[in-house]
Amino acid sequence: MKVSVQEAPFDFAAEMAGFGVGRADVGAIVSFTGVVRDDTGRMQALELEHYPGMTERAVTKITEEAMARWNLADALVIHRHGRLDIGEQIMMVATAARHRGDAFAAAEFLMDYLKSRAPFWKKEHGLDGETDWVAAKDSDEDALKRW
Amino acid sequence: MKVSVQEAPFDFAAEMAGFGVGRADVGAIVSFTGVVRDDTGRMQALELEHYPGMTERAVTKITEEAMARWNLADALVIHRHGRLDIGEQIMMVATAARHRGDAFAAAEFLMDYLKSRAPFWKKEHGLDGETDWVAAKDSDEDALKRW
Amino acid sequence: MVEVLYFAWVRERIGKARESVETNAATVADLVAELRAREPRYEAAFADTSALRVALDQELSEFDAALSGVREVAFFPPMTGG
Amino acid sequence: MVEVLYFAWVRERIGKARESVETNAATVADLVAELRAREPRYEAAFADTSALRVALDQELSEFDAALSGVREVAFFPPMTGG
Repeated sequence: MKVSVQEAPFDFAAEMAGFGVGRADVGAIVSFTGVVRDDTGRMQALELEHYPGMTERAVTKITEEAMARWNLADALVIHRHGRLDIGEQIMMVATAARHRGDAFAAAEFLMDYLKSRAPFWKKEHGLDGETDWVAAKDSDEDALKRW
Repeated sequence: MKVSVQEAPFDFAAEMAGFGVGRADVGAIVSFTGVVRDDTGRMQALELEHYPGMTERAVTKITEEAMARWNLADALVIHRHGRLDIGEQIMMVATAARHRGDAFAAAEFLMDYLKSRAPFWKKEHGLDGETDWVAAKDSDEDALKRW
Repeated sequence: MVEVLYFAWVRERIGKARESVETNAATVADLVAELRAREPRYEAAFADTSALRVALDQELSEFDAALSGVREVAFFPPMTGG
Repeated sequence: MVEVLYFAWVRERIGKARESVETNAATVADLVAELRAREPRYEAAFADTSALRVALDQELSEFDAALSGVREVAFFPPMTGG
């Protein structure tokens, strides 16, 4: 299991290269990558604030919970903070399990959690110099309820 | 969109490197990798038979269906046939979408489809030289019903 | 004349991967009846058609489907890909 | 004495990221009432606590939770990670 909260970019290929490998009980590996999106065409960058200390604790705790609940062989969460340009990778989650159902469910659970319970806050920087804190979405909160 | 039915191994990192990249409307990328598993400790290899022609057609058709149904920015399916050792990658699916819900749902749909409707048949080769065709699972058929 | 293909254990039981069959069968079920009547190995392969799937010209179909105009019929067990 | 942390627009509205607060507040809500009484910028930040979340010693908590023994209180808007 690996959890990292970092400002630096991560290397998706390198992270996945050794993930879930060399174990006869792993049949399914799922990955999710979050990318900075510009829906409006007016965004310059995204800034991610976090709560140093609590973020690592909270993400580690929920990843351990996912490992136990879906009987994962391995799990990986990397979440960046700081200023990110459009198209940059914000975060990634990976899960390895015997069966695909567990790998998918655990990855979705971790994403729903990271969206609404991990202490990160997004601020959009517009091309016009304006900044806006991204409002929490009811849909992200609702997504968490299915677990 | 890319669909490939091939005997040769694929390079997951290389396939993912350019996938969904450079598009401001992609916020979520999901990948699934299937790995040859040995649950019993008595397996030597897995052999995958397919229906040349029909397999490519059927997988292409269902991938096009997934692209439309979940409004994907891109989709990728690679499925191998032939003889595979334990731990080898059998297949991979990747989806890119604006939102994570679509990327996850489309990837799971494609997997449920590939498990039960794409013309592939698995045969297990045991360490003792015996071979067994893998029986279809009701759970795979049931999984497809949710879509 | 239709091209008949067999996959997985159906292929192994019958002992060949494909053959051209001269038939006037109206439906897949009629063709199966003709094949079963040929030899014990066909009888063994087609004993329980509920355990089989059929594709007509590379599209999944049903055993009561009509064969008119069909050039390729494939018989195989339920698929186990992924 | 508790260490009080502010994040995102709460931090911006109050104009600082953290401060030590001398308080005998029994609950988070009591602490919020004390802070609101200080200055308009606190009043502005805490005007609608239903739009805020609180963590006690880095664990998510509630506004009616007791503060006894707590060393670090953090206020922030709903999280928007991922």
